[in-house]
Amino acid sequence: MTAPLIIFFVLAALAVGGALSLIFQKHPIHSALSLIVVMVALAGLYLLLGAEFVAAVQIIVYGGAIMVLFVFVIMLLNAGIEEHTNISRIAGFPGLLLAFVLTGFIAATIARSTDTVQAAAQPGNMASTRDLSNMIFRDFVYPFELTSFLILVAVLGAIVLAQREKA
Amino acid sequence: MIPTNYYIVLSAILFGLGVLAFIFKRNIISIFMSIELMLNAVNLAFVAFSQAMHKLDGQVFVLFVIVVAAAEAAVGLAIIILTARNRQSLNVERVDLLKL
Amino acid sequence: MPILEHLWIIPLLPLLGATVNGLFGRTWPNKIVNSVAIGATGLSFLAALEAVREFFLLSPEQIPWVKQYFSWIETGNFRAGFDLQVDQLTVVMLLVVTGVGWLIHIYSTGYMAHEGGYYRFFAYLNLFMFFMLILVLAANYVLLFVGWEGVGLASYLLIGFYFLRKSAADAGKKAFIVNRIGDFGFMLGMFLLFRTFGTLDFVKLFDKATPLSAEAMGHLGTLTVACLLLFMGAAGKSAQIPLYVWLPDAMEGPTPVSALIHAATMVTAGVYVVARSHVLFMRAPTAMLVVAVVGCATALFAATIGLVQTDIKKVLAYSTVSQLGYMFLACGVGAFSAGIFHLMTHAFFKALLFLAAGSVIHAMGGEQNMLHMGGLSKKIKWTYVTMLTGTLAIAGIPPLAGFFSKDSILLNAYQSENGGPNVGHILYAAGLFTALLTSFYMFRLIFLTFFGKERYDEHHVHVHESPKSMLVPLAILAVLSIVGGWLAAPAFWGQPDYFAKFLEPVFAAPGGAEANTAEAVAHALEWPLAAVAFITALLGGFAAYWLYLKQPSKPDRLAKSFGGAYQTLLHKYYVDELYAATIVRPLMWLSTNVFWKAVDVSIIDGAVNGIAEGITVVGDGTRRTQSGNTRSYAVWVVVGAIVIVAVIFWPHVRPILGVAR
Amino acid sequence: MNAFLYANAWLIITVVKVALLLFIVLTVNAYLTWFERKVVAHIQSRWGPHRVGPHGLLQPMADGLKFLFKEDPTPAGVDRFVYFLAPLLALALALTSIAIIPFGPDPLPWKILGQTIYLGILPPNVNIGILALFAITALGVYGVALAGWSSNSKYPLLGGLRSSAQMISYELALTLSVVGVLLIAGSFNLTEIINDQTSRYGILGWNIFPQFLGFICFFIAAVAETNRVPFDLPEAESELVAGFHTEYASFKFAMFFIAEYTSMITVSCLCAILFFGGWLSPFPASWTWTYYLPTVLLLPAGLWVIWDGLRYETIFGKVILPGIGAVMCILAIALVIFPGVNNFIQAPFWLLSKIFVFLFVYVWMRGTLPRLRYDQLMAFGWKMLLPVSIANVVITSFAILRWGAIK
Repeated sequence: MTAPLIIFFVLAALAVGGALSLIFQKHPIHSALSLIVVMVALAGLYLLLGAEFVAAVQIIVYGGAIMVLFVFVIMLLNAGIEEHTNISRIAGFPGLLLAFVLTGFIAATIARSTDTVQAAAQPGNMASTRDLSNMIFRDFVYPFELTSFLILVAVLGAIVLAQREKA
Repeated sequence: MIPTNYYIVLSAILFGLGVLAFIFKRNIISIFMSIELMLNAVNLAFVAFSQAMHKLDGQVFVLFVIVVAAAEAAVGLAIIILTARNRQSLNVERVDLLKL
Repeated sequence: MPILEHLWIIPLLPLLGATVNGLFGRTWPNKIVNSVAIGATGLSFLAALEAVREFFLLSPEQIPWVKQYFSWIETGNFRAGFDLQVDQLTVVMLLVVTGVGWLIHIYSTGYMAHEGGYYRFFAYLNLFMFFMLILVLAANYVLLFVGWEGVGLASYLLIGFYFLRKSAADAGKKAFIVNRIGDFGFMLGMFLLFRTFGTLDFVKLFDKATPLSAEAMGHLGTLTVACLLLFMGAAGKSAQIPLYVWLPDAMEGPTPVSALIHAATMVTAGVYVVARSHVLFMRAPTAMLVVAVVGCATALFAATIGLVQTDIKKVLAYSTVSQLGYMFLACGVGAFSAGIFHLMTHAFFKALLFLAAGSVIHAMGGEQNMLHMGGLSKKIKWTYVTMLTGTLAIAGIPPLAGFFSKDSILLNAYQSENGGPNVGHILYAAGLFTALLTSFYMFRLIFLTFFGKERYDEHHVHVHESPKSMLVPLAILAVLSIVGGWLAAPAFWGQPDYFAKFLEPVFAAPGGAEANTAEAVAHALEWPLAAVAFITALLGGFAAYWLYLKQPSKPDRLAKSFGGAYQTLLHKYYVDELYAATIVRPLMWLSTNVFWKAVDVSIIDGAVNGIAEGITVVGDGTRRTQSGNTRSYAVWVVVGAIVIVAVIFWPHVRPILGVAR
Repeated sequence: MNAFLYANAWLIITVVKVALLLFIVLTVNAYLTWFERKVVAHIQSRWGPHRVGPHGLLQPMADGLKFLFKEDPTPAGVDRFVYFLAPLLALALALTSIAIIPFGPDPLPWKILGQTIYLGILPPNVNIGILALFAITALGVYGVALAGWSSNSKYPLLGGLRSSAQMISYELALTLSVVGVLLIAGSFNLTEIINDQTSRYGILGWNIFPQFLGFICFFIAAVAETNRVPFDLPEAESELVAGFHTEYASFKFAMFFIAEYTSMITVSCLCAILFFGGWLSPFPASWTWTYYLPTVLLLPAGLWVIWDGLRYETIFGKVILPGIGAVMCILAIALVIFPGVNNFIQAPFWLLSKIFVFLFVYVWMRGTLPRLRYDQLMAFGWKMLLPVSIANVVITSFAILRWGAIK
């Protein structure tokens, strides 16, 4: 039981716990907070995997921007506790089953395909951000430009959608 | 020294939980958040593989996923605000205009 | 060789006339319209003359003169080009078509003066000229077929010229449909020829066909079948049994049309085609025999019907049919030049007769029934004279054109050995009898129309001579039908007749069957046969005279005594009824009950509606899933995801599910 | 026992460091409040605190006690969990961000438990220093936002909304304005960034010259990030009573308070490190006499303090102040006597003095500038600051492409 393994399990527990509480929390704000926990935990895992830049981006963008946006919207709409409506039960139980089946499938698949990706993650060697940037701006430059364009479109769309029509 | 499978299984579990949340939550915003959770699970898998194969493509993809997620969040939340404004409710069961 | 280099000018001129008149003529005064039309045809006539002049300057090896302008269809080894060809046969047809056509145009200006749709008429007429010229100038079957169909179209348009009259419209349709049947055969023939020889150009095809030996009698080889199929088309176009029924009805069209299309030019296209493909026919004795028999039968058959018709144009129509029969008889016995010769003379005198009849009708103010005429000879002298000339010509009174052509046909028929020794004599006898009938009903027409007492009341009808524009063509045609035959006159003095000589390069090419026979036995038989034919004609004339002038009551009593026969003839052997019963009504029944009620309604519509209803049902089913509840949609999404994952990971998932390998 | 110590030396030392840093930062915070009040008072030509202790030096203690012992009411209908979480979050994040700042280039001259000790909690070879800082500041929003939301009251909610919007907006500009520096240094590591600014001409090597635009953007954005005047919309007294912490009292309020001042310190550190050469002296290294500047500054200050204490009204003052002055003089002389110490002191001295300057600027701004209107704030952030910082990035990258690295 080496130190990294312990850290991994702690973070994994955090992540799973956060996900569970995301499900079981009744209030959207609490769900959001638990999601933030998951994200921070994931960022930790990324660090453990040596993906420092991704970890930082994970926290800055996901934690610092997207989730803040969520919280902001929740506050703006003053969303309350989820109300129970009996329809929700109907979809529930098959859904539970399905989710378990899905997870089972994937997990089992990976568990059986140990031979394929047995190469382990060394926390030591940090993937240098320089290489990452080289990849993004050389090999992936067109996708990169596309995503920037996507962002622009998204911003415009958000503005158009959210603005109140002038009386 | 952590086997990559641990990460993958973890991501699978997170993904499943995301699906559960996606199905169970009634609040549009929570559902939206569950989607984000699933995305994160996938990202974890990406990074784990990129580490295992000593290739950076996975991380690049994670960055793209994050960017797209941001865009999606912007638009989605705008839509949510609009819906809430029109329907006076965030409960998906109240938003059943899709019915024939 | 300006014109021969640019043969396309000849057909193009009428097309231009047609286009101009058809597009703009509507608002123009008649004078401009008919000057355009006549100008177009006249010019093309002159062009044709020039072409012929240049043609005579050609050296024999330059004939046939073929010009390839552009290739129209070109796929693989098949080429159908816009190629025009000139040889002696073409020359004859060219002159006949343009010349007669031009005269009839002039005539029409007078005849149609008071009709509506003046510009339409001339546009159609010019269009017809265009297609007819294409037909005769074509250097391959495909282009010929274009002209073939085109004249069919023009004829349809012109028959249905008074389209407000139902009978006219029906007649047009009838002509069209009946022709389709023939065309069907024609096309099959073409395909067969292409499949056999790999080309449809006349020159190439005939070169390939020449070395072939004639197929045995009564044996259906490729050539025979092809020839029969071609003849089917010819029979359709040239109104032979069994497809002649449309021609009499075609008289619904204006008289000039009847003269031009349904007497002089178009209907002879069939004969032209047979003559054109003589190389093939010479090698298919069976087909030849069929042609001969059918032609002969048609001639006789139509003549008998002609006996009792009272409508002046109907009489002429049936006589046309019967004369066409003659031509086919000639082709059938291998006397192609004789056939073409008769074609030419017939074009002259039959056009003349029709135009004269038109003039009569014009004079009578649209009356066509001969029983309401009589004693017109003094009132309309010119018409009477010209028509009498035409009658003498067709009846075969020397020295008019009809005598020579008919005589040579009969001669050749008598000598024909094809299909057994006696066949020729039988054909000859039938032909002779037909000649008798011909002269009889023609003189009957004359006597009923121009002699005896007037059977119309003066007050309503004031008879008047036709205008110059109509009389001049009559005169010209009359002269032609007098002198037209003299080309063949020398035959009587042992000289080879000029016409046959002229056409020799075309027809003698395959070691002309007729040439030598003609040379050999001609002199021995020439005079006696001619005498017999002459006497027969006279007999017919006298019979008519005795019956319709001496004792006008006789015909009715005869009709009474031979009631059955008379009725039969009057109803044209009930052929139309027969067709109606055997073909039309079954077809109607078939299309109504099978194709419409069964196939269309139940199967096709059924399929369409069934699909629609099925979709509705499915939609109703699937609509249940559209609960509008987003959650349920989410569940569906998950289900889909699971399916995909299961498919992708199947090898891993299978053991988990415990499925045996 | 010793074995255990050596085994977990790294852990132990880190814990000790954290405790030490915590103590220092909290103290500095406390006296920062005193400093601020004094400066603002003098700007407004008042005396400021001078009752508790000489020159009100004990005022911070008094305030601390007051915070501790005040009643702590929890409003009705608050979301308890979040209500308690919010201040903790704010404080924790603020303090964590300090942990990343390196305070000196070289380790202590002697080893403890076989470990080389660096000034600053993280070892200097952490690659993502600045990124980590931004990550933490990014999370800083939650403290304010959640506090505003959870206290179930109108004004805090508005304050929370404002702050979350404001912080998101200015975070962009903050990050982008630093990109220029990162381009020049080619690293996220703070130590490397500082070392990159060394040059034969001292001050001329600092990033402030090539990155002046970037510095302006950064400083403004940073002030906005820390919700300080003139961007203290979330706690605009005149409109929102006290903004997001209206409903907080006593120690929870103190947490927010401390968090705010801590983040001020962090930002000052960043300004110093990123743009003003961190611990580098503004003078060329060849000018060795500049090593005595600390002494030269300390000695007169100490003497002045002694003199001022001697003529102070209260006995307490007469006792305490000369004591402090004496300590300062002794320190100054000690530095002269032990050159090794003096050399070791240089780097922290420069860094701290720069930080001090920036803190003073903070206070100065508070004393002089009026508060922006909310729409002005947003418009400025999005239409002015963001484009300018982006332009700065573009210009910098072009310059680097053209002339290689600036120096």
